[in-house]
Amino acid sequence: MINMTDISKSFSGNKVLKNVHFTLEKGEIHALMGENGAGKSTLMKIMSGIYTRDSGTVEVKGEQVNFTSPKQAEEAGIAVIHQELNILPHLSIADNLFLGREETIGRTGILKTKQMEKKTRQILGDLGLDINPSDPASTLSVGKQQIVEIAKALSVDAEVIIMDEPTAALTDREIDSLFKTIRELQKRGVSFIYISHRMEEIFSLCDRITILRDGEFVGERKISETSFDEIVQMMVGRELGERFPERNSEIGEVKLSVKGLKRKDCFEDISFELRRGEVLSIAGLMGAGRTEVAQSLFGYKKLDGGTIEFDGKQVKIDTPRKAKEMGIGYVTEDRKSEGLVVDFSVEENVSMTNFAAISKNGLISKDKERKLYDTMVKRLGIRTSGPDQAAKSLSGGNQQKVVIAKWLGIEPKLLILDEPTRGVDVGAKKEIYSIINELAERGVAILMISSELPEVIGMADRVLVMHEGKITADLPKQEMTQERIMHFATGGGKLAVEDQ
Amino acid sequence: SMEAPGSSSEEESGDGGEASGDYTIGFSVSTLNNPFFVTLNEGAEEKAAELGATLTVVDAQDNASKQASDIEDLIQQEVDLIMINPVDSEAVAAAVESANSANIPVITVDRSAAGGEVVSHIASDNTAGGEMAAEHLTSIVGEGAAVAELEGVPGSSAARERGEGFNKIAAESLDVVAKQTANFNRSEGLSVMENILQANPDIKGVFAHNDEMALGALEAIEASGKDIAVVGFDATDDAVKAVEDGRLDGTIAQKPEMIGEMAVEAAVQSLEGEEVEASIPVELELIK
Amino acid sequence: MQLKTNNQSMLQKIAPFIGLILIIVIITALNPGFLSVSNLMNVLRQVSINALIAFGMTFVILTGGIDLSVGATLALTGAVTAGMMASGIDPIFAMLLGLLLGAVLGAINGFIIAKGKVAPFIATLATMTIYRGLTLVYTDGRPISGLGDSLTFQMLGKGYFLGIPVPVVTMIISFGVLYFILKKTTFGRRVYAVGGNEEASILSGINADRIKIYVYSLLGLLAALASLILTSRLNSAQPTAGEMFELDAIAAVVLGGTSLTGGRGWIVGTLIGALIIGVLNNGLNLIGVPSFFQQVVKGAVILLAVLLDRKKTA
Amino acid sequence: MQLKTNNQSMLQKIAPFIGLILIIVIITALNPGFLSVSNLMNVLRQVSINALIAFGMTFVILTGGIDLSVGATLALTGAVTAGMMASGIDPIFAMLLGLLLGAVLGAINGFIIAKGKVAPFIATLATMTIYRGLTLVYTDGRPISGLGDSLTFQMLGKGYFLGIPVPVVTMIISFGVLYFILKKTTFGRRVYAVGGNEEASILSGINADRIKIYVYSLLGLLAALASLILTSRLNSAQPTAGEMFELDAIAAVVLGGTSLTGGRGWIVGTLIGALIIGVLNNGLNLIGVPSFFQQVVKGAVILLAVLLDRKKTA
Ligand SMILES: Nc1ncnc2c1ncn2[C@@H]1O[C@H](COP(=O)(O)OP(=O)(O)OP(=O)(O)O)[C@@H](O)[C@H]1O
Ligand SMILES: Nc1ncnc2c1ncn2[C@@H]1O[C@H](COP(=O)(O)OP(=O)(O)OP(=O)(O)O)[C@@H](O)[C@H]1O
Ligand SMILES: [Mg+2]
Ligand SMILES: [Mg+2]
Repeated sequence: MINMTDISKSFSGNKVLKNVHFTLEKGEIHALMGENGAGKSTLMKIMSGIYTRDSGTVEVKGEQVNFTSPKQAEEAGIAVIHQELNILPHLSIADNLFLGREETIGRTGILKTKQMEKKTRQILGDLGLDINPSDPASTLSVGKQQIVEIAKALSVDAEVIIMDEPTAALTDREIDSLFKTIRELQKRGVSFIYISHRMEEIFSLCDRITILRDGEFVGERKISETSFDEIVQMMVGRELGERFPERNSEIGEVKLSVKGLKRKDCFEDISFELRRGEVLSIAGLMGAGRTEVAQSLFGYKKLDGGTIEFDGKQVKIDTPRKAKEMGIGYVTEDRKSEGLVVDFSVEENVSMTNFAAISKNGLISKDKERKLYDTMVKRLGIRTSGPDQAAKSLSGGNQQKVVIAKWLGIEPKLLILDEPTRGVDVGAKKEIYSIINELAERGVAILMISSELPEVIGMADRVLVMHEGKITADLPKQEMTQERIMHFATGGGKLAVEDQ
Repeated sequence: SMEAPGSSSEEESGDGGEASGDYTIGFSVSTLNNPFFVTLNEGAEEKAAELGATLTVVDAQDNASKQASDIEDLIQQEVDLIMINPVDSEAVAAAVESANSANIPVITVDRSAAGGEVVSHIASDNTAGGEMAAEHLTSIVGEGAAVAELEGVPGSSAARERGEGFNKIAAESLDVVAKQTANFNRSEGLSVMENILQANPDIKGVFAHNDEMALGALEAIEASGKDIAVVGFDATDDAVKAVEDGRLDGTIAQKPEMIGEMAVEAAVQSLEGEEVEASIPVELELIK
Repeated sequence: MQLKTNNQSMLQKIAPFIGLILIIVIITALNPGFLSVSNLMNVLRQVSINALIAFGMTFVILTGGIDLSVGATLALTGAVTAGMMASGIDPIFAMLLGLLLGAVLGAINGFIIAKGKVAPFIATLATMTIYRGLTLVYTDGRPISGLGDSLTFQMLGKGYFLGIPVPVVTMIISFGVLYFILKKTTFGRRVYAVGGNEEASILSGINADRIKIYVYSLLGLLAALASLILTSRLNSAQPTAGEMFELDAIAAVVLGGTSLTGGRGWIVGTLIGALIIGVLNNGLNLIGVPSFFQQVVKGAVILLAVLLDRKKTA
Repeated sequence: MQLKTNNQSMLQKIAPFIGLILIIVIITALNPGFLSVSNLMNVLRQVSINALIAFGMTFVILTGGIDLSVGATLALTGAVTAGMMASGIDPIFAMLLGLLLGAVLGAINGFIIAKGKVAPFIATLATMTIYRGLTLVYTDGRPISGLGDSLTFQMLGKGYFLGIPVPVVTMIISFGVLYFILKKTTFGRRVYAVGGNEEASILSGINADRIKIYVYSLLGLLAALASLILTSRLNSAQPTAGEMFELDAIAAVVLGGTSLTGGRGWIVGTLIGALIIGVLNNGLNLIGVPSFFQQVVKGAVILLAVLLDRKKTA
C-alpha cells in the first residue's frame, strides 16, 4: 500500500530522520512507536505532504509520489489525524467536519448547510456522539473535539488513515468506540497507521509495529510475535525494568484540607484531605472538573464557596502568585500553552517561577540562574543541548520535565500535577514517576490528576474519583481497580457492585 | 414620507419676525487644529456674542468629506445661515448647493466655493499673500539670493495658493534652492530646516507657508548661529511677538480675527434683510 | 452549560445594538430633530462611506489581519478615477477601472502579507505611506475637478432612489451581498477558518494565502467604491481624502463585536458599529457639543462600548 | 541545531544593521555632506525623540501590546507642562509633574487593557482620541509659549554636553538604562514572559496585569520625556504635537526585528530602527527628493527592510 524507503529529513541542520523505512500493507493496522522526538510525527507529515523530504522515496500503491500539500495526499486516499487538535472552536461542528471540502450547490460556492448538518449528525452518531451539528465546536469537550477530528478523517473515504496519538485526550469509553470503528473499517480494507505511547492499545489493536529511535529505523515486528518488554527495549535501547518504581514514603500530618469547594457550573461539594508524603490521585473522565479544581486550588480560577486549610490554617488563595508563596506548585496539563514559554530557553523557563532565588533587588544573577539550571537538569535528567536551547525544540517528555523543574526550584510543600505524563514516552514516564516518588519521600504532598488508570493505580496512595463536578468515591490503595474507578467515574452510585 | 434633505424646510421661512438676537448661525470651519482658524473662529464668536446671535461651530478637521457631513448636520438643525470656511473649494460646492435648496443662505469665509450660490465671500487672498512674502524676502536678502521654501501639508489649499504666489515672484527675483514640506507643523519645521541647512548652508532666506513652520525653522537657524531671514504667514501671536523681538523678519497678517468678525457682521446684516457686498476683501498686512 | 454559552454569545452580539439605541435615545432627548426622516437619511448617507470600508475591513479582521492603507487606497483610486474622467475618458469605464485599481492595490497588500509573511500592521503601514505618496505625485497635491456631468456618476453620490439616497442604497446592497458571502459560501467559511486557526485551515487543505489575498482585494474594491461615492458627493477628488478613515473603519468593526485576533465576529455588528460612529458624529453636531469636546466624547463612548462588550482575549 | 538557531537569529538580528549601513552608503554617495560631524549630530538629535518613544514602545510590544495614544500623550503632557511653566510654576517642578502625568496617562491605558481586557489597539485608539481632545480643550487649539528661561529646561532640548546635544545624551542614557532593565532584571524577564505566553506567566506566579500596567506607564513616561525635549527645542508646546509619532515609533520597533506578537525582540534593534527612519528623513531632505516622493521612498524602504528581515508569523 505504502512504501517509504531511505527517508531523511533535517530541520535547519538537525537530522531528525535518517534513512527510515516504513511499509504499510493493505488492510493492516500498523503501529508506529518511539520515544518523544523519535521522528514519528515528522515521518507522517512527510507522507501526507506537509513537509518535503530531503531524500528517499515514497510509493503509494506502487507509484512514486511527491505530495506538496495535504490536499494532494487526501486525493490519493491518505487522511491524517494530527497530534495537535485542529479544531476551529468558533465554527460549528458541521463546519469543522467539512472544512476544506464543503458541499456546495454546483460550483457556486454556496453552502448546502442543511445537508452537511444532516451528514454530520449521522457520521458522529455512528461514532456514538449525539450532538447538535450547528453548535460551535467550542461547546464540545476536548475528547469530543478529538472525535470530530477522527470523524473528519473517516469521512473522506480514505484508504489509509494516519492517527497520531488520537487517544491522548479520550476516555476509555470513547476509545472503545473508536477501536470498534477502526476494526470495522479494517474489514472494509482500510489501512491504518497508529501512533501511541500507550502499550496496552498497541497490543490490543495493531497487527504490526515499526519502531523508531532518534530518527532511525530500529525494527519491525508482528505484534503476535513480540512482547511488551522487547518493544520497550527497542524504543529506549535498554532494559527499563519495573514500570512503576518503588516508593518508601512516610505519610505524615495533614497538609491540605478542603471542605465544600464550589465553583459555579464546574464543581461542587469538593472535600478531601491530603497529607505530607502522600500521593493523592484524582481520576475521572475528561471534563469531570478535575483541572478546574486544581486551578481553583492554585488561585487561577475563582472559587464560589468552600474553605481551604493549609497546614491547619485557613487560607484564601486568589492568585497563583499567592499559591506559589505558600509553597504550592502546579504542573499544568497543557505544557505548550500553559506550562512553557516555548520561545524561551530551557534555563529561562526554569527561572520563571524562581525569580526570588536567582535575583536580588530585581537584578538577576547570571551565576545563580545557571546554578539553578544545572541543578535541575541533573536532578531530573533533562536532556538538552545546553541552557540556551529553546523549549520548543525539546521532545515532549523533556518539555514536561522542564515544567516540573520550574516547580521543584521553589521547594514546594504541595505539588499539583495535572496529567503529568500525557503524550510522554515510556522511558520518560518512568523517570517522571521516580521524580514523584522522590518528592513524596521528601515529604511533599502530591495531588496527581490523571486519566490513565494504570498510572493512577500504580502511583497513588489514595484516589478520588470525580464525576460531573462531584467526588463520587474516595478509594484507598487496596480498593483500587480499573473497574471500580470506571464505575464511579461514569456516575455509578456509592453502593458499588463488587468487581464483576 | 420620503423627503429629500433640504426639501423639508418650508416651515422655516415663516419666522421672519425674529428679533436680531434670535439668529442662529452655523459655522463650518475647516480646522481648529491651527491657531489661524482658532483666532478666526474667536473673532466670529465675539462678534456673534456682541450682536446677540448664536453661533454653532463645527470643525471639519481639514477633511472635505467631514465638512460635507457637518454642513448637512447644520442644515438639519435649520440654522438661519451657514458660514463656511471650506476645506476645499471644489469639494464644498455640493454642500453649498444643498444649503441653497434648503433655502439657507451661505457665506464663505477665507476660501471660496466653486459652486452654489453664496450671499457673500469674505477673505483675504492667499496667493497675494505669497507674492507679498516673496517681495518682502527679496527686499531683505537681495535679488537672486538662495532661499528655501517650507511647504505646508501637501495637497492643502493654503499650501498650494501660498506656494503659487511665492513662486510666481520668486521665479524672477530669488533662487529657491530647497523646497520641503514640514506639514504646517512647528517640530517638523525645526527638523526639516536643520536638514536643509546641512544640504544648503549658504541660503540667505526662508519662506514658510505658515508661522508654525517659520518658528520651528527659526529655532534651527538660531541654533546654527547663521544669519538667515525668515518670513512666515498668518501673523499668529507667537509670530508677531517674534517679529517684535527682531527674531522673525516678517509675517503676512491675514487678520483672521477681522475675517471672523466681518463674516458674522455680514451674516447678521443679510439676515436683517440688508444688502451685503458679494465679495468683502480683508486686506493683507505685512508685519515686519 | 450549553444554553449558557449560547445566551452569553447572544448577549454579546446584542450589546452593540443596545449601545446604539442608548446613544440614539440620549441624542433624541437633547434634540428631537435627530429622529426626523430627513436627518436619518442624512445620517445614513454619511455612514455609507465608512460602512462600505468597514464591511471590507470586517473580512480582513476576521482573517486576523488589519489594513491601515485603506484611506490611502481610497485617495489614490479616487484621484486616478477623477483624473481619467477629467481627461475625457468615458465615466463608466473610468469608474470600472477605478474599482479595478482598488482591488489591485488591495491585492498588493494581501500579497505582501501572505507571500512575504510580513505582519499586516507593518505591511499596510508601509503601503499607506506609499499609496499616499503616489496620490500626491499623481495629483501634484491638487484636487481634481471638472469631472463632467455623467448622470451615473452624479447619481452615485448625490442621487435618490425611491426617496433613499443612492449611497445608502449602495451600502444596503453591498451589505446584503457581503452578509450572504460570509454566511453562506465556502469563501466566507474559509475566511473565519483562516482567522480562527491558520495552521488548522492549511491542514484542512485550505489555501490560506489565497484567502488573504482575496480579502485584502475585496477591501480595496470596497474602498474604491467608497471613493467613487465620495468623489461624486464632493464633485472632486481630494489628494488628502480618506485620512484616518482606516481608524474609523476599524473602530466600527470592533464596536460591532468582531475580535481583532480573528476568527470571530459578524458583519451585522459592523453595520451597527458604523451606525454608532455616524450617529455620534451627527448627534454631537446636532446637540452642539463644542468641537474640542467632541473628540473627547467620541473616544469615551468608544471606550465605554468596548468595555461593556469586553471580550476575554485569553 | 543550537548553533544553527543562534546563527540564524544572529543574522536576523544583524539584518536591520546591514539595512542601516546600506541606506547610509547610498545617501552618502549622493551627498557626501551626510557624513559630516555636524550632520550626524543633527540626525542623532532628530532621532532622539522618536527613539525615546520607540524604546518604550518596545516594552509594550514585547508584552504583545501596542499603543496608538503615545503621540497624543506627548501632546497632552507637553501642553500641560508648558501651561504650568507659562503660569510661573517652578520649571523643574513643572517638568516633574509633566513626567508624572505621562506615566499616569500610560497607566490608564495599561489599566484599561489589563483590567478591562480591551484589545490594546482599540483601547489606545480610544484614549488617543480622548487625549488629543483634552489637549485641544486645554490649549484652546493654540500653541503655548512664553515658557521662561529656566536653564535646565532650555538645556534639555538645545544644550550640549561635551559637544553632544543634550537630547542625544538623554537618549543614550535612557537606552543604557532600558537595555539593562530588559536584559538583567526580573522585570525585563517578566516583560518577555508575558508577551511570550501570558497564561504560562500567570500560572508561574507572575502578575501579568501589573507588568502590563507598568510597561504602558513606562511608555507614557518616556513620551512625556520626549515631549519635554520637543517643547524645549521649539520653545513652545503645540496642540498638534506628536501626530503620527506612534506610527514612527512602531515602525522603528518592527524594523528593529521585534515581533508584533510579543515575546521576541530587543531594544538594540529598536535603536537601529529609529536610526533608519531618522537617517531616511534627513537623507531625503539632504538629497533634495521632492516632498511628494519622499513618502513613497520612505514607505518602500520600510517595506523592503521588513521583507528582507521577514519573520514567519506562524
Ligand atoms: N518544524 C520543526 N522544526 C524544527 N524541528 C522540528 C520540527 N518538527 C519537529 N522537529 C524536531 O524533530 C524531532 C522529531 O519530532 P517529531 O514531532 O517527529 O517526534 P515524535 O516522534 O512525533 O515525538 P512525540 O512522541 O513527542 O510526538 C524532534 O527533535 C523535534 O524537536
Ligand atoms: N474555558 C472553558 N470554557 C467553558 N467551559 C469550560 C472551560 N474549561 C473547562 N470547561 C468545562 O468545565 C468542565 C470541567 O473541565 P475540566 O477541564 O476541569 O475537566 P477535567 O476533569 O480536568 O478534564 P480534562 O481531562 O479535560 O482536563 C467541563 O465541562 C469543561 O468542558
Ligand atoms: Mg509526535
Ligand atoms: Mg484536566
